[in-house]
Amino acid sequence: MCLKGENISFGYKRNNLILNDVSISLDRGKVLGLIGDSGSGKSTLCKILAGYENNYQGKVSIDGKEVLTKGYNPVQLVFQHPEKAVNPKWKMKDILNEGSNVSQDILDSFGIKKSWLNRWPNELSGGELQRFALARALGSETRYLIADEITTMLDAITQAQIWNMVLDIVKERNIGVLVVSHEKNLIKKLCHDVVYFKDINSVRHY
Amino acid sequence: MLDNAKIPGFIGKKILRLISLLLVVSFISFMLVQYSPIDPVRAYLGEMAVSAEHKEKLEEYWGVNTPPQEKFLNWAGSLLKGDFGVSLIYRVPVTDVIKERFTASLALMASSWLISGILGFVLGIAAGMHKGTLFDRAIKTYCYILTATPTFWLALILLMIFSVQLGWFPIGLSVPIGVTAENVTFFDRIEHLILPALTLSILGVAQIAMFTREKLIEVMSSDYVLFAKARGEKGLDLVLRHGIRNVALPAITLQFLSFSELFGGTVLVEQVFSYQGIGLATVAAGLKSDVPLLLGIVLISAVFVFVGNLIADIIYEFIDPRIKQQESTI
Amino acid sequence: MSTAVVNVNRSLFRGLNLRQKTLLIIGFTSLLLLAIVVSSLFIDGESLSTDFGSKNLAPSLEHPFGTDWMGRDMLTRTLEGLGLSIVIGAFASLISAVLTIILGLLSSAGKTADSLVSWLVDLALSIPHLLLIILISIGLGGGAQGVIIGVALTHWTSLTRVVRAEIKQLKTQEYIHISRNLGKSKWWIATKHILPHLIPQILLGTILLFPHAILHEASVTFLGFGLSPHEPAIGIILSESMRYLSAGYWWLAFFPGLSLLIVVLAFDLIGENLGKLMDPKNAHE
Amino acid sequence: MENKTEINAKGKKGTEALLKVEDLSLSFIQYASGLRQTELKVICNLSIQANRGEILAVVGSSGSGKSLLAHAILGILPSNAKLDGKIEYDGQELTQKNKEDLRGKEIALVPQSVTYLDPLMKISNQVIGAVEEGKEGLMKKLQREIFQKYDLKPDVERMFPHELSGGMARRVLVSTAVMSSAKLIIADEPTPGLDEKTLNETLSYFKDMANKGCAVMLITHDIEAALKISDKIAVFYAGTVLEVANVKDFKNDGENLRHPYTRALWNALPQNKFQAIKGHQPMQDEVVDGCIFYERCSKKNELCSKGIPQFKKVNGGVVRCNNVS
Repeated sequence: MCLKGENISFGYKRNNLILNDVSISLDRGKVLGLIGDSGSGKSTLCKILAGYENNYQGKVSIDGKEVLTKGYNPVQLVFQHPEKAVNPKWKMKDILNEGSNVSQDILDSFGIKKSWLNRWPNELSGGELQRFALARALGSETRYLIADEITTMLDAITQAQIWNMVLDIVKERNIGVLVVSHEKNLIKKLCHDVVYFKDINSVRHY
Repeated sequence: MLDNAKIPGFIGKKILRLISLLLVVSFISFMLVQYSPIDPVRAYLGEMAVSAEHKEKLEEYWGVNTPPQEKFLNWAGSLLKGDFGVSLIYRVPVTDVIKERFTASLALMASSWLISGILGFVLGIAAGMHKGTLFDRAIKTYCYILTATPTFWLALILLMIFSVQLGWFPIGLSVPIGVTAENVTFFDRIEHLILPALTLSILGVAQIAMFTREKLIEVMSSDYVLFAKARGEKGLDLVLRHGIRNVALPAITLQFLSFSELFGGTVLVEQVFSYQGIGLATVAAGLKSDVPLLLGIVLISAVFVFVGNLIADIIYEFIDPRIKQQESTI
Repeated sequence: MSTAVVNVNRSLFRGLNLRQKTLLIIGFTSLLLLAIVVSSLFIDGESLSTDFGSKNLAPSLEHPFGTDWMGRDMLTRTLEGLGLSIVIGAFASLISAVLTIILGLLSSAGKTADSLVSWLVDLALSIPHLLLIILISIGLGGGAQGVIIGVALTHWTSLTRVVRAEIKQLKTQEYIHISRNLGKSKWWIATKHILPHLIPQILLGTILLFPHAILHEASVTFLGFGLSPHEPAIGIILSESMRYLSAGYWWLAFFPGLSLLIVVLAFDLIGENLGKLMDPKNAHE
Repeated sequence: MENKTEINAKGKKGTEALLKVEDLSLSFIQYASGLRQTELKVICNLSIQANRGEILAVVGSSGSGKSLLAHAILGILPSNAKLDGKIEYDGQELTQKNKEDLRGKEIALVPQSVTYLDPLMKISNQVIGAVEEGKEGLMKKLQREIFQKYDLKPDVERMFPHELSGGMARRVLVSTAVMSSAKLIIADEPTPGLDEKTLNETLSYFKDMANKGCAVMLITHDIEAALKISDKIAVFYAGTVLEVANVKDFKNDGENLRHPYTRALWNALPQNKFQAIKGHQPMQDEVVDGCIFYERCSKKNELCSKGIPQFKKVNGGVVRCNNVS
């Protein structure tokens, strides 16, 4: 039961690799932290694991099987800037239910108010939008969640609110989480295990 | 800034591109003219009366009965040897017509291109600096009106005012009538050049001025100008130090990209002022079905536009360091 | 720092805010254009009949635009010419919009298709626009239809470029990727995510094509291609006026050209203001 | 707010106020889709002061309008901004004219990223800035000295901004402020996404400046970074400052903190309890009558819903809360 990326290399230009032979594995039910300097290729790795970027070398698999490109991807990625992750011409309720109908339970646990559903994205704050993005990503078929700096733009209280909710849901549904952040304290608090991502090349567990 | 390793590849790519472009353009234009209901024999003969035998010979020469593909290959084959055929209306080789006419037009296009470029840039900077003021609004309105002005109409108006009413300039022809080519003075040429060049310059100002204005406003609201202000820079110095530096390259690039419109404008202006340039030849070739000349002009104008784009590309790829900045932030 | 505040006060003072002003401009100019088209339709042949008793008259109350050498009222001729111009402009813009949509969809289908579209755009832009219209109209055997089709077939490039760039930009949006990861098909994404962004752009782009198409039609006609001399096109009127310039009949060229300018300007204004309504980012200017 | 000596425990550094901001409000007039006009209140009734030789951190969430405070002080707001309130520098009221005269000389800004440098200008020219004729030589020398001090190699002078690495960019940006010999340094999010080493290095530059007698205003969303070097911390919430606390108040469960929001913020940090309170920060277009924290406050009473509580001096800090004494 695990999401694996093996020997992944990636670069926009041939002689300038962003990722060089990186391997990572994430078990279901586990929360794994990923720390690294800015520009070290963390976000790119996230995109590759979630199937956003296909032009890489190496292999991404779930339980040994390759991830299908069609249909609902059991690996869902949530980004740093929620306002970019929503279509500005859609109402919030359409955004929320794009993947599957999000249950009332999830809405309640994320503290999403009914009145927000009829608003446009630009009428909500970043913290509120991020709740929508997470609720949307945590559909019933989601097995792995990749959280790329999802609370970096938010204040500490909202950060705590969001992570406490996510951790509850993840635990209940046995979802594996990859937490990317440059904030060591946050990673320490959230994760069972941490991976340190050095410039390129090596990945170190500690 | 020059990245030397990139140059050979760049040049190679561009040459290939030009060749493939010319090939396709010549093929399509040839086929367009080929399948048009125009009869080249009749066009050639005009009102002349000839014997049936002579006509048959001509038909053979023009290949009326050969399949179009073959004709195209024949034509393209002679093109490669530098033979563009003989112009039907001027009865001289197409290359000669183009050489003479294009040189005349080049003087017209180059002068108006320069004037409109410089004037447009200055107006754009001035308007952008005083954004929102009456002065800015005046320039903006002026540019709006200019973009909506038919080129040939403006030419007509200028002709009416300066040639007909005031009599300052001759009414037509790029050289005086009845004077042999070697007796045409430099002054004569200039005199006939002024009004057409003026028309094109006035109209050419609009696009570059509007672009420069927008770009300057964009630059002036950028983070780096904000920071420069925070460091005490202001007024004209600020615009000179940061504004012009950042606006100039895109503006010059745009001006090089405008060769296509410049050519179109020349055609219209030459028609009004009877300026003996490539534009008049184009219209004559089109109206009188001078197929070899028309095709020659199409090809030469394609090269002309290509050169403009090429220079713009060079500026973009090799001179402007910002492009690399964008690449590095991906 | 206080300019914006002053602006607000001033427009309050005038009783109209920017939104109302913008709407008013759009309404007024549209009405003007509509009036021109309608009146050109209702002009009967009689007012255009020759009347040699009143030829070459300078502008007066009876003939605000003067009369020509056959005694025809220039205002009537101009109106009819403008009507024709607008109709041709509309036709060309519509064809261009349809072509743009087709090519836009094609370019979003895949990499090869996209390069094909980009190649087509480059090809069409490689010859000076005016020359391309002339070439196409000759290829179609000249005449009115040659010019109209020539104008219609050559104005899709700019809009296609815009749409293609927009599609490209949209496709890199995170919410599009997310949609794909949520299991949505390409078709679903194209219709639900991409199209709603493109439709306003295409509409606006189509309106902004009008002025170009009108000016090109008039230019090509002026040069003598296409429309026959008895058609009441602005290009024809102006090219005829050339013969009478040295006689001092300035009104033959002045008013028809000015009217054309105003029509073109009106379309620009409508497009500009609609754009402001849709994307108010720069409305502070 | 005249009592500095009792606020500042150190008391030795001659801590009179260099910058005083009183009751500052800032709003924008904007056009929304369809050109409907809206007024966006970004800052309301904000008061703070920055003292000589001290670092004042203004801490609040990203995108909450803190940067605009810096822009307001420098007089570089966009034209559709509406500013109310009073800003005083060295006892003198800052008008737009004053701001224009003082910025770059007395007041310097350290921006957040290289996008604040002209992409087409060489680094040395930018660090030196626009100087009067005849002074270039002197400034050049000064710039070389500063570069040496910040460990910037001579070839950096000829680079363009996009060629700088993250750490180099940081040092270049700081050196622009050092060049100016300004007395008030405003650093606007100077540490985004930095690794720990560069972060500490950058912070130490600001500490240096304060030690030399400058007043430093550090605008950041990173409380942890702020705590490392600041003397006082102003807590920014929904467009205003709710509390100005001393750094030493941030400890344990935050029992020394005065405002319930500050305490909640402290306890929400991952290194502390990681505990969240309910509710949301009000949106910028929401009109709040009483205390802006009313909805989320556990101690609220009727008084709190009527009017914004006034500043009170409590225990060496200031706070806007009715329930503290």
